[in-house]
Amino acid sequence: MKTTFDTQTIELNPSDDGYIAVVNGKTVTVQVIRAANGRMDLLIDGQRVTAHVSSDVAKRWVTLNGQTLMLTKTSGAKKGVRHDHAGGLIAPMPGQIRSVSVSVGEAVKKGQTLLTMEAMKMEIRIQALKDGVVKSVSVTQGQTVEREQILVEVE
Amino acid sequence: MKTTFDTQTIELNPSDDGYIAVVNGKTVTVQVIRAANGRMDLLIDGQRVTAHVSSDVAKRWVTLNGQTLMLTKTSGAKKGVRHDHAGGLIAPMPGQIRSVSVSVGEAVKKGQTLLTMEAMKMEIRIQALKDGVVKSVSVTQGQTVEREQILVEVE
Amino acid sequence: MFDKILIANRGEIAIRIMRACRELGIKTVAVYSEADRDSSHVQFADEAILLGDAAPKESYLNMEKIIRAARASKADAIHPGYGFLSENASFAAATESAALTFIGPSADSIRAMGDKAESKILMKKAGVPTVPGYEGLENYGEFKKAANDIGYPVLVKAAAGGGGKGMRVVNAESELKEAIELAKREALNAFGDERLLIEKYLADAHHIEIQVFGDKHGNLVHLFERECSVQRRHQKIIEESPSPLLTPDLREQMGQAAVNAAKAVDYFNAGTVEFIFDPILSTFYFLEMNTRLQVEHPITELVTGIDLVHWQIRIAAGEKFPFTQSDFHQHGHAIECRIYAEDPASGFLPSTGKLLQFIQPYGPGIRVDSGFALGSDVTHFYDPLLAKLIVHAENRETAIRRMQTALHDFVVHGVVTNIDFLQAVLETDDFKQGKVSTRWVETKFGEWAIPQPELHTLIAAALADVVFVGDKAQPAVSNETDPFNPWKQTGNYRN
Amino acid sequence: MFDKILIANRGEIAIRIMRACRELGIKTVAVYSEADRDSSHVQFADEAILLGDAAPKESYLNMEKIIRAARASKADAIHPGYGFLSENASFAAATESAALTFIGPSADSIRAMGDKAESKILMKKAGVPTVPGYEGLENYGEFKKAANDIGYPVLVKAAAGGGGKGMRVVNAESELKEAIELAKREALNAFGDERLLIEKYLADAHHIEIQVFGDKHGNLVHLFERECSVQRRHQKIIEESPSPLLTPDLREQMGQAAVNAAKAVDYFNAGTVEFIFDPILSTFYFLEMNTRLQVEHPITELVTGIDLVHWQIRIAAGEKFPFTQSDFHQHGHAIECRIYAEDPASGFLPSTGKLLQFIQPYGPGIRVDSGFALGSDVTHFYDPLLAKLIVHAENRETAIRRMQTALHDFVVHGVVTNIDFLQAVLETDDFKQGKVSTRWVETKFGEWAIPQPELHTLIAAALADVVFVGDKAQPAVSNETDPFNPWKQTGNYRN
Repeated sequence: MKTTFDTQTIELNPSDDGYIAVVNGKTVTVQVIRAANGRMDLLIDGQRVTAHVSSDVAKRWVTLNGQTLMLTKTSGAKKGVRHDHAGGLIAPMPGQIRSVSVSVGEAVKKGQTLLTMEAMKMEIRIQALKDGVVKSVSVTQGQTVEREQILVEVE
Repeated sequence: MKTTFDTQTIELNPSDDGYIAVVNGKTVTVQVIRAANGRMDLLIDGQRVTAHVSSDVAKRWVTLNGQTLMLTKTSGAKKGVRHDHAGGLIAPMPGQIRSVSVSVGEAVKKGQTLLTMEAMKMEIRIQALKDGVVKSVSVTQGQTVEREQILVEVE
Repeated sequence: MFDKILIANRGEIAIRIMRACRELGIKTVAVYSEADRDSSHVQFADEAILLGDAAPKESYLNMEKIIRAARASKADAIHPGYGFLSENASFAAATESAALTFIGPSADSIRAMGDKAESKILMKKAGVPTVPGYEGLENYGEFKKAANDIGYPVLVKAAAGGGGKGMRVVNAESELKEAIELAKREALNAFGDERLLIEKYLADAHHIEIQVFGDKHGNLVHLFERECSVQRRHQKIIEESPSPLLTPDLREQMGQAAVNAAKAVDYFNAGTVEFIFDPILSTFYFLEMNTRLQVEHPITELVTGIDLVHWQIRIAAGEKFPFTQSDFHQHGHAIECRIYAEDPASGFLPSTGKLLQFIQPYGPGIRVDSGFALGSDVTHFYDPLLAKLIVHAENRETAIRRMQTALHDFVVHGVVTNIDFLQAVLETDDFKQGKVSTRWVETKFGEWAIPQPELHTLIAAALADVVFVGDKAQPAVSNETDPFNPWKQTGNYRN
Repeated sequence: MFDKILIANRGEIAIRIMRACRELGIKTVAVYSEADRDSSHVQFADEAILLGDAAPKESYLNMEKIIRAARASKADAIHPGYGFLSENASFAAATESAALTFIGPSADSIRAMGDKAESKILMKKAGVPTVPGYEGLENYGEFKKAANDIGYPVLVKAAAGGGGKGMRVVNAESELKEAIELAKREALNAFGDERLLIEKYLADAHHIEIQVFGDKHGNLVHLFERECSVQRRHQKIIEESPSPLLTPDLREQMGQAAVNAAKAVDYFNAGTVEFIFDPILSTFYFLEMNTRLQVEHPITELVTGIDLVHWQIRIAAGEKFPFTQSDFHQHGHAIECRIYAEDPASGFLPSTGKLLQFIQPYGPGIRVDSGFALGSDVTHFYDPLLAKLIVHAENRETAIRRMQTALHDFVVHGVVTNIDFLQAVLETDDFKQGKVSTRWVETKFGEWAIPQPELHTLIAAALADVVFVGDKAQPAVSNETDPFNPWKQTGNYRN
């Protein structure tokens, strides 16, 4: 079976005592010594390594040799989160809307602050990416928003 | 349902938001805040406490407020381990037989060392509990023994 | 001594204070918001009282509710921790009015140091060096003249300020007018007070602070410095003690200046005098005084060998501080790294989620002050500090190596952290040579990206799709040989 | 400096040494027996080599296999840890013959200190106080005269001895003859050498030892004392530094005596000179020298601020020890508790099993040197030391409190431990006053039993039968109201 990470593809084929991994034409033997409690002890080309693995609905986390990767599921992602936000400005993280400076129909300039939100003691400014007209404002002051929730649309 | 610990009996009855425990005629309310990963957070008479719990085939372990209890299952214990060792001297722990000083038919005195075993860098002497005659010797020097395995019988 | 203390805070500092209470035989009361029902600090306390909604003003910033909780639980004293109400003079006063002890300085000391303009005037009087500049200017003409006197670049900042709000760097006279107007407006919005200071802007300065400690009987000492120049968004991420920059002479001068500063406001309990340090001229200027326990207090504890929180409590209970200045020496070298739930590759944007793995490093010379555990929720309501990783070793070089191995062993899943970024900072020659100024992170790491994953990590990631790893991890087990794979790396650590 | 070190040991000490190697940028090779395939030290190392069967002579005591493993893995040096081959002069010599560095003293130093009779003669020559007594006696008449000279009670012990073997206390002349014969026979069996010493028996003595440290260039210092009088079965369970008994004068005298002892055998690397201390007369006598790293070395590290294992490695690589005696001072107070898998209520009988919970305490001033983790097997083949819990605080009182809270937080399921017993010791007035002699545990705790369980604990135990606690714990879930319950307490912690 194949797994693709950005530009790299890992092919894993079962073998007698584990797996043969093919990466960029290179062949590597992989043995699973044990896997339990979110931890895998592996022998990769004879070298013993430990990986910590966990996952939730949308993401998987892997740590090995001090480096942590966060992998995002490309299919089966959480419903209700829109990724196709052309013209729509989304919340970069969960937080609370502190102020809304524009209303529907208003002309805005590229870089103009449309609204501010607050999260974890930080103020985040949501600015227009281009000149245009506000098509919709989906939030009000004081409202709590989720990550990637659409806040404002500019056309 | 009732649980008996030595001399004390705990009666647990389900209630609206948890349990009512009856201990020595005293009534105590118990709420389970959460229980996961071998850990229970409880409200006992309004006081928040944390218990760590685990178990294997024959034992259960409970830690609360720095105190650990080991509870032993009275039924369904591991097969092959004899508990009725009248006259038989059993290994107090797993280890290796270092020396056997007696043979079948030999008369022994109370307190006489019958054999020695070694475990965790410690020498353990198995001594006669009474005057008598050796009925059986079940082990030889160098042999590895399990906990509660019968070593010698004296009649 | 107190029987019971309410800790008006959350996260690692609440737990750290509760640990000290336990060691002193004092019962603890936690307070919490709806968002923190299952938080570690609630579990750690002897009692816990719900304050209200997640929003700080309904919970951790609500003086009335907190004092009510203290009285309801029959606590004798309140420890405010850092942040929240810790530097609120009214809260200190209200606590004392409710016949409770405020574990910190007097309300008067807090008030005197809270106003940047007033405190600067006080400091000048006390002979503490301050950044060349002016307070109390009324109109643009006065500001223009002041700026010319000082020489550009200058900094205009709110007199009532804090946290970088109402602050503007001005590089030339042409920018001055607009900067003043913007700063005034921000200051008015943030603090209800539009007064501004103007002073020399020191671009490549270091941030060095001195810990002071005093009792209610007039004894006051300093506990040496902390070098806190590694900052992002004006917030410290790595601190160390001793500073690699200071000579014994300078240390003594700064220590004495800090003691003078604290004495000028009749200070007692723990406090920190922050200085701007110019490494070229070896000069230092008073910046502000933090009238509370500092996030980075553990490095001072390790280097001096005393427990600051123990002594905060004992001093507050009226004990005499039994040490004098000559009892203190710096032993070895300590470094603290702040482990934040944030994404350094996306402008340090905070990250939220449930902790799916949380494995803390341990071993000789390693201390972790942590506020989270496996299964904890990291919410957007509060500061994204997950833990403080602190090491102590006999010298700076060994301390750095120890920190590197400890960071290597720290596993956090469920939120993005700055662990990789901290490693990158520790590996630079600039850091190793102690040359990091407060603007260094911004300059050096403007376009930082997570290093490419190693081959072994990629293989483990692919394997995790076919091997059941059990318990904590529940990957969608797929044994089919379907070439389509639902997992795709969209960038390490990239949301 | 070395590139790669093989650690010829297991458990906590192997991991502690590997941590030091990592911090020095040195690769590590673990060796292990069949019983240790999944042990923590194997997982921690960069490489691991199987030695053979579980029995120590097939694995950790097998010189040939270990040296072969070191050569096969291209290691430069071997660290022996403590126990096993650490005080085996032949192993040190064989290591060096194989062109590997032995991280420890020279084979000659080990040999000279290995023989109790010879080393005692050496010490007398070097002016180190020794227990009044005689060596080299040939017949009963000579022993009888010697015993009368010394005065009863006397101790006869094997010249080649160690670990309490071939040792007898003699209270009166009537017991002497039999005691000599028994001791000779035991000595011959255990060491192949029946030579005996006779010396004054000090009943209520303290065990105080001095850490020494030297390089290969003739520099040698002492690093103060460790008080190790809390013992069961002649094995230490609690150690502390400084000793509550020593005055600065005595400390200096004992330190100097230890340095003289070490110099007499041209000592380098880490070593410990053990003394018997008579608290009534304030006199001390050389007992023996341990020519290796000691189990309880961490308390010295915390009090002096240097990392002994780092320096063992650096010294072995030929570096000069950069410190002199005047560089060292004692800072604060450190205590170590040894967490053993053993049942104090059953004569400290070791306990074996799989660890079902293993939650280590952490926090300011707490260090855990551990060799086990959740899921580890504790087998009967090796020492039952699970972990060393070490605390550091500014004074003894605070250190004791800190240890008590840390022990409270240490959760171990799957084997019986001595945690409750350690708590009981810490709570005694004798311990608090520092009055514990080496026979104190035996006298005070002869019939010790675990305290009765608290009500809350019993309720939790009953609840665990009906509540699914998930993951680690898999109780037989029984929702039926059957009054028969399969769980019965047969005694807390009783097998």
